Amino acid sequence: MNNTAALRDMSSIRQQQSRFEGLTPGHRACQGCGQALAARLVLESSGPDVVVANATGCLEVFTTAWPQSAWTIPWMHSVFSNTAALAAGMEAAFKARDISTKVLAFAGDGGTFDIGFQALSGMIERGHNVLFVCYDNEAYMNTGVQRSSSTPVAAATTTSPAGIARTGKRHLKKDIVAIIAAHCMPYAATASVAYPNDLKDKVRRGIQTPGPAFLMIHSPCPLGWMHDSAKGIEVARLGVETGLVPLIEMEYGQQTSAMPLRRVRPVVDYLKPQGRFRHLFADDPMARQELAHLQALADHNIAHYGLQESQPESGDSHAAASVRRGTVAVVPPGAV
Amino acid sequence: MAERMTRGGFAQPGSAMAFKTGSWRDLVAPRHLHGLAPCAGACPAGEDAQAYLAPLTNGDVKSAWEILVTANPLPATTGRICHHPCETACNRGQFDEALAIHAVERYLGDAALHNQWAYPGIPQTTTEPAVAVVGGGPAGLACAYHLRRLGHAVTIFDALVEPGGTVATSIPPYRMPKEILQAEARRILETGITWQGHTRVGSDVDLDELRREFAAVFLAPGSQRTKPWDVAGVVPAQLHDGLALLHTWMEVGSMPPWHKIAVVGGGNTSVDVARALKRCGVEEVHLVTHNGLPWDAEDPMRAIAREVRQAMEEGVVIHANCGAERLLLRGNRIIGVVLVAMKKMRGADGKWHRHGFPGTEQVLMVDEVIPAIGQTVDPSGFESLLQGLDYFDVDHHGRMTHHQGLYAGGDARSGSSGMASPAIGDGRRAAAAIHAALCNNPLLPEKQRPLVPITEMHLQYFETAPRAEPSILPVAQRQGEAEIEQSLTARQALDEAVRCLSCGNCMICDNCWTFCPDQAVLKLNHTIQGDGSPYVFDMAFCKGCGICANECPTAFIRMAPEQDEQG
Amino acid sequence: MLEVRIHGRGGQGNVVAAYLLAHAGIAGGLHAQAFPFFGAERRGAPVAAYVRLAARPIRLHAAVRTPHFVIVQDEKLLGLEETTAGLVAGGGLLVNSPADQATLHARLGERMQGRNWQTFGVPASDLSRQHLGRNIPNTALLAAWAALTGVLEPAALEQAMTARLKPGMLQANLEVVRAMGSLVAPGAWHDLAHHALYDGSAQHQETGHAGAA
Amino acid sequence: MLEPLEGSQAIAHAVALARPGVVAAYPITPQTHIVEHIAKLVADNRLRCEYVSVESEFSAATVALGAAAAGCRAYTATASQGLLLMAEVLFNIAGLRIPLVMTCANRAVSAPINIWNDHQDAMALRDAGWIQLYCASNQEAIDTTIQAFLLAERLELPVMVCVDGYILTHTLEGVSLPTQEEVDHFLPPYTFAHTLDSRQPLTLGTMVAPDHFTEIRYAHDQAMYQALAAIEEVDAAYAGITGRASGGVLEVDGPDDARIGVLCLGAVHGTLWEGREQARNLPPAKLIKLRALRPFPEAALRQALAGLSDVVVLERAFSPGAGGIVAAEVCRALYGTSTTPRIHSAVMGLGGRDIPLEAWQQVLALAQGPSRGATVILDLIPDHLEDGIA
Repeated sequence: MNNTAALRDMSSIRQQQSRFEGLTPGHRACQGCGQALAARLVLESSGPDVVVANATGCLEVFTTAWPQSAWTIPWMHSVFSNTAALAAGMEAAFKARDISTKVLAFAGDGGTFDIGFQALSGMIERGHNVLFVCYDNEAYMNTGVQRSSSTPVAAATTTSPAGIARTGKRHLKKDIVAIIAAHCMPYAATASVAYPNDLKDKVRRGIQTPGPAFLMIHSPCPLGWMHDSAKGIEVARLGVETGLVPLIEMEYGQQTSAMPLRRVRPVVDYLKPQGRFRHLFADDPMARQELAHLQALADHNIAHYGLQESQPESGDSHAAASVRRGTVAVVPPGAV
Repeated sequence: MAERMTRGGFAQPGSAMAFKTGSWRDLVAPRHLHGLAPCAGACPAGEDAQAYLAPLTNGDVKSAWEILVTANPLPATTGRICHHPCETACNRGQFDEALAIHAVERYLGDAALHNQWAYPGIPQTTTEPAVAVVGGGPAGLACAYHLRRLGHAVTIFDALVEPGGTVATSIPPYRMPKEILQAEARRILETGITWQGHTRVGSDVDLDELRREFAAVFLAPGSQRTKPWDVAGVVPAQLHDGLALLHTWMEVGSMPPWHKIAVVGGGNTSVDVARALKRCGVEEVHLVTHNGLPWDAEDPMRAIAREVRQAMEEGVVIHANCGAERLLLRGNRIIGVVLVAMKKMRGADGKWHRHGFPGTEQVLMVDEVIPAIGQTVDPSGFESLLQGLDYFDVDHHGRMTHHQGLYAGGDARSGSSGMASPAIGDGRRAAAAIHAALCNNPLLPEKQRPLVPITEMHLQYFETAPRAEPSILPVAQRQGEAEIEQSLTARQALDEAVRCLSCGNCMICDNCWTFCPDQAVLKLNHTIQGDGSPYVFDMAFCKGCGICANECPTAFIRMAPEQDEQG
Repeated sequence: MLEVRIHGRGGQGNVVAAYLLAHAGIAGGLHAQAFPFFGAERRGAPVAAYVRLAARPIRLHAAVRTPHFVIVQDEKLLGLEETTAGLVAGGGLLVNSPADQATLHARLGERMQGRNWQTFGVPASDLSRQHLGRNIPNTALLAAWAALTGVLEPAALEQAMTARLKPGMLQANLEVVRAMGSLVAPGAWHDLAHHALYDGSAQHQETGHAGAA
Repeated sequence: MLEPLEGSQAIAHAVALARPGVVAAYPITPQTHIVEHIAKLVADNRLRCEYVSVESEFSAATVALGAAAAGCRAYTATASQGLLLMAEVLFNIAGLRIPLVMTCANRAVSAPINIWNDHQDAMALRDAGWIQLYCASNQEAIDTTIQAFLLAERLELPVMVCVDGYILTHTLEGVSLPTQEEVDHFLPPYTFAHTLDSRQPLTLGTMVAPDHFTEIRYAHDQAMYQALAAIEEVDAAYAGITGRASGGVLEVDGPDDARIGVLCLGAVHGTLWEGREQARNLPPAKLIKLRALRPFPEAALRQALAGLSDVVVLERAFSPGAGGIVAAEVCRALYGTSTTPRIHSAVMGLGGRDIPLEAWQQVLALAQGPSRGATVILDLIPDHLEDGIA
C-alpha cells in the first residue's frame, strides 16, 4: 500500500483502536497462529477486568519470553496440568476479597482433555465462577505435534504417524464438551476462529454466566496441521462447514443451540489442505476407509447436533461469518 | 541492554511490543491492491460502479451520485438506455445474479434531478479562447462537461435546437422520457457552456472557422446518414428507413396504416421501430436479425435484452439467426420476404462470415420490409477530414490523426457501436486530451488497475440475495409516452448496493483487522485518501502470514513481494 | 509419669475416653497426653488408646509400652494376650464386667502369674444402659478409675466431660459418673497411681497437683 | 489452664488465628483432622474464608497458589503421597516467590504403602525452594504455623510446617493458643507485591531463558539465606508477644561440659530429652533440635556443635544408597572446621516404628562406639529380613 498513513506514529494509532487489546503484538507465535488470534478475540470480548490463569503450552511460551509479556491483563502461568485449579484459587481469593474481576483460564487441548482434565472437572464441580477457554488445536503443538486425546481419528502426528501399518491416529477425538456438560454445567460451548462474532458472543455469554463456563475454540495450527499459514481461517471454516467441528452451546447438559450450516461440504474439502491428512488420499484401502470414516463422523455430527435442522435467522451474519460494508468510526460529513 | 532480573520473573504488561516480529516476514507482505472491478473495467463511460455503490450502502445517495458524475454527467439517461456491459461483467453474476447496476445508476440520476443537485467541483472558467464542441449528443455533452470540470470555456454547436442528439431524436419516450434527458442536458449547460443550437457545421458555420476561433474542436456530429440497404440487389421502390420512421412517429405520433411488417436489424433501433409499429396498431410485426437473441451465448444481437424481452411481451415476433434472402414483389409492391436460417461461422480465410443454409427458407407475407441497420456520418462539411471514409479516424483519446487540435468521438468515430455510454467515454477521454494539450502537459495514460476476476474473490463471505428488479408497466398499459420501466425504490437501491461485492476494493468489513493474529492491521477512524480503506499495516509486527489477504473478501489485499518502501 | 492404656473396639469411644481422661487431668492441674493406637483398623476391631498424666510437662512422644493401668471396655478382650501386655507388676486392671475379681483372675489364667495385678470389675455397661439407654461404658469406667486412684477430682472429670461430650449426652453421663462413685472402693489404687504420677517421689503425693518436673 | 487439644485441632486453630482468605484441602492420612477441623470452624462461622475442597493435592497446592497470587492469605495441608503429588506445583510456588503456608503431617512414602510417621515425604521436597520448619510438639506446631505466615509474607517464600503425623497430629496435649489480638498484632494483613490486579496488570510465571535463569535461581537462594535471620527474628518477635519461642533455626540444650551431641528433627526430640532425663548414669550430652531444615543453618550448627567430639544425627528418613540425609548436610556444614566432631548417622522410626525411651541409650552407645562409616538403622530387626539380605 502507499504509505502516508504508515508513516504516522503507529503506536498512537494503536492506542486509538476501538477494541481492547488484551494480547499485544510482539508475541512469538508462528505465522498465522490460530491460537494467538483466538486468545486476542477472547480478551477483546472480555475486556480488561479479567485475570487469566494460563496452562503451559504454546500460548504461554510465545507470549511471555521474560522480560517481555504480550499480555496487558494480569496473567499467570503455573504449570501444565493445574490451570483450572489456579483459576479456582484466584476466584476463591477474589470472592474472599469481594472483588468482581472475572477469572479466565486458558489451556490447550492437552491441558484440557488430558493432563488438565482432573483439575478442570474439580473446578466445575465446585462451581467456581471461571470461564475456562480451551484453545483446541488437536495435538501437543508446543512439544512438536504429538497426539492428544483431542487429535481427530486418522490425523498424523509425530506420535501417531502414518505408515504402512497405520493411518495416523487410531482413536477418536474425545467428546470433551459432552463430558464437561455432564457436570450440570451452566454453560459449555464450542466456537471457531473462523466465526469471530459468534466466538465473541460466546465469550460474553460465558463471562456473564455466574459459575463455571467452558468454551472450546477450534484454533488451527499451521505447523501441526501442515497447511499454508494464510489458510488458517479457511481451514477452520471448512471444519465447521463439513460438520466435523460443530459449533454448539450446551446449558445444564442440554444442547441449546447449534450453528446451522448454510451448505454442507464434503470432509475432503477440509482434509485436503492439511498435511496431517495427506496419507488419506493415497491409493490404499485403509486410507479410503478412514476417509469414509471421517465423512461418517461428520454426517453423524450433522444429525446428532441438528446442524441442518434450524435455518439461520435473517441477518444472522454471525453464523455465516458473512461480511457487509462497514463504516469507520467517524461518519463522514454529508452522510445521510 | 542487560535486563535487571525481577524477583520471581514477572514481566510488565505489553512489554512484548518491544519485540518487532516484522523481521520474520519472508519475501512477501500484504498490500492494498486497488484492483479494478469488472463492472468498472467494462463500463464504456468510465464509471466505477462499486465506488458509488459503497456510499449508497450507508444510505448516502448524494455522495454516490457525486462519485458517479465524476465520470458520467448523464446517469438518469444512461441508466435508462445503456446496454450495461457492467452487468454482464459483474462478478456477482457468477455467484447468484449480477447487480442491477443500470437501475441503481438511474435511481441516482433521478434522485439528483428530483433534488436538483448541482454537479460538484465545477471551477470558474480559466481558459480563453474556448473549446468548440460540434454536436450536443452524449459525446459532445460529456466532452463539454469534462472540459468545464477541467476549467475550460466551451461552446457547443448543434444542428438541432435542443441538446441530446440521437438520444433525443431516436429513442422512444417510453424508454427515454424527453424531460429527463433535457433536464440532465440543461444541468450540463448550466455549468457555463455556450449553446449554439440550430447551427450546422458545413452550412451554418465552417469547420476552418471553428479551428481558427477555438483553441480546440471536438467533433461529435453523430451518424445521420442511413446505410444503403438491398436484398439480393433489390431495393424496394418506396424504401421506408426504420430510423426515419421512428423520428416521424416520435414527432407526429403515427405510422402508415400497415397490417404486417418485417423490420430488419439487430440493434436497438430495429427493436424500437418494431415496438413503435406495434403501438400504432400494426397487427403483425416481425423482427428479422442475423444475430441470435441478446441472451444467447453465441452471436447475440446488440439490442438490449430487456428491450427485446419487452418487445416480445408486446407481441413483436423475433426471427433470430435469420436473414432476408429475397423480396417477394408484385410489381413494385412488396408482398412478402423470404427468410433463411443463418449462422456466423469462420470461413476458409479465417474471417467470420454469415452463412445462409439452403432449404431453410420460409416466406413471410408482409406489407412492407423496413430496414433498421444503422447509420454513418453525414460527410457534408467534413469532407476534408473524412477523405472518403464514413467515420473519423481517431486514437483512444479522440485525437484525429494528422489534424492538430481536432478531436472526435461518439457515433461518428471509428469503431463506434452507436451506443450512448461509449460516446460519453469518448467525450471524457477527449476532454482530458484537450486539457493536456492546452496546458502543454503530457497526456498521461489512464491509470491501469488490475482487473479482479471472481476466482480471486473470497465468496464465502457473501450470502446470496435476489437482484432488485424495477417494476415494469404491464403490456396493456404500455401506451403513448408512458415510461415502461420504473425507477427503483430507495430501499431497493440500497439493498442492491449492499449486494455489491466491492470487487478489488475495501468494503471496510474488518476481516483483516479482526483476523490478523499479530494485530498488525490497525484501523483508523477515517478512510485514507487514495486508498479507500481505513486500514494500515503495522509492518513492524506483520509476520507475513497472509491471513489478511486470504480472508479479504474483495481481493483488496494481496500478498506481494516487498519493495523498497517506507514503513 | 502415669500411663494408662484403654482397650475397646473401634467405635466404642476408646479415643474419647483417652481424651476425656487427659482433658480431666489437665483440668485438674496435671500435664497430660492422650493418643490413639495409630492404626488402620476399622469399626469393630480391637483398638487401644493411651493416656499419660504427670505432674511435670510431658515431652515424651513414644508409645505407651508399660502402662500402670489398663482399662478394658469390653470384657471379651480380656482373652487377648495384648490386653494385658506390658502392664506393670502390681498394676491396675479395670474391666467392664459384673464378674468378681476371682472370676476375672481365672480368665486371665497364666498371664496373672507373678504379676500381682490389682483387678476390679465394674458393671459399666449396665450403668450405661441404665442411664444412657445404650452401651457406651467409657464414662462409667473413667469414673471408676478416678474413684479408685483418687488422681482426678470429680470436678475435673466433670469439666472434661462438659467440654467434650455433646450437650444432650452430658447430663446422663454425669449421672453415670455419680452412680459409679458408689460402686467402687475409693482410693483402692491411690498409692499405685500417685507413685507413678510423681515418678516415685512420695513428697508430692498429698498435694494432688503438678509440681516442678 | 492449658487447652487440651489434639495436634490437628491445635494447628487448625492456629491457622484460623492467622485469618486466611482461602484454605484448600484434600484429605490424606494423617493430615485429615487438620482440614476437618478447619472445615468445622468455617461451618460454625468461627473462620471466615473460602474453603475449597479440591479434587487432589495437586489442585490443593495450586488453589493456594492462585489465591495467594490473587491477594489472599492462603493455606493448605498434606502428607506423604499428597506432598509428592504436589511436588511440581511446590517447586513452581517457590520459584514464583509466592508466600503461602502449608502443613505437612509427615508420613512415610510408599511402596510399600504405609500410613505412619516418618520424614521421608518432606525430605524428598527439601530442594523445592520452600522454607521447611520442623515441630517437636503441638505447642510448637501452633506457634510455628502462626510464625510461618509472617515469614512467608515477609520473605515472599512459601513455608512448609512439618508436623509428625499421628505422633503430633493425633495426640492430645495441653497447649496455649495465643489470643486473636496477639496474633493480629503479630501478623499484619496479607500483602503480596505482585498481586494479580486488573487495575495494575502484571504477568506472572514467564518463561526465562538461559541468560537470566541462573540469576533468578541465585536470588531465590539468597532469599533463603536471608530467611535464616528472619526465622530467628520472627521467633523472637513472637516470643515477645506470647512469651514462647520455638527455637529459631535450631535449639541446643545440655550441659556445657558435654562432649556428645544428638541432633534430631521433630517430635522425637521430646522422647530423647526424656530418655536423657531418665538415664542420668550415661555421659552428659547435648540435644540439638534442628527446626529449620531449609534454609539449612550451617553457621548456627557450627556454633552449636563446637567443642563436641561426637555427634549423632538421628533421622526418620534416608536416601537409599546414600544414607542419612541430614547427617550428610551436617557433615557438609562442619567440613573444614578446626575441631570437627565425629558424625554418626542414625536412622530410626521409619514408617511409624516407635522410637522408645531406650533409644537414648542406643544413640549414646553409637556416639561412644567406633566410627561406623555408614548410616546405621538403630531399630532394624534383622529377624524380619528376607534370607540373603545382610
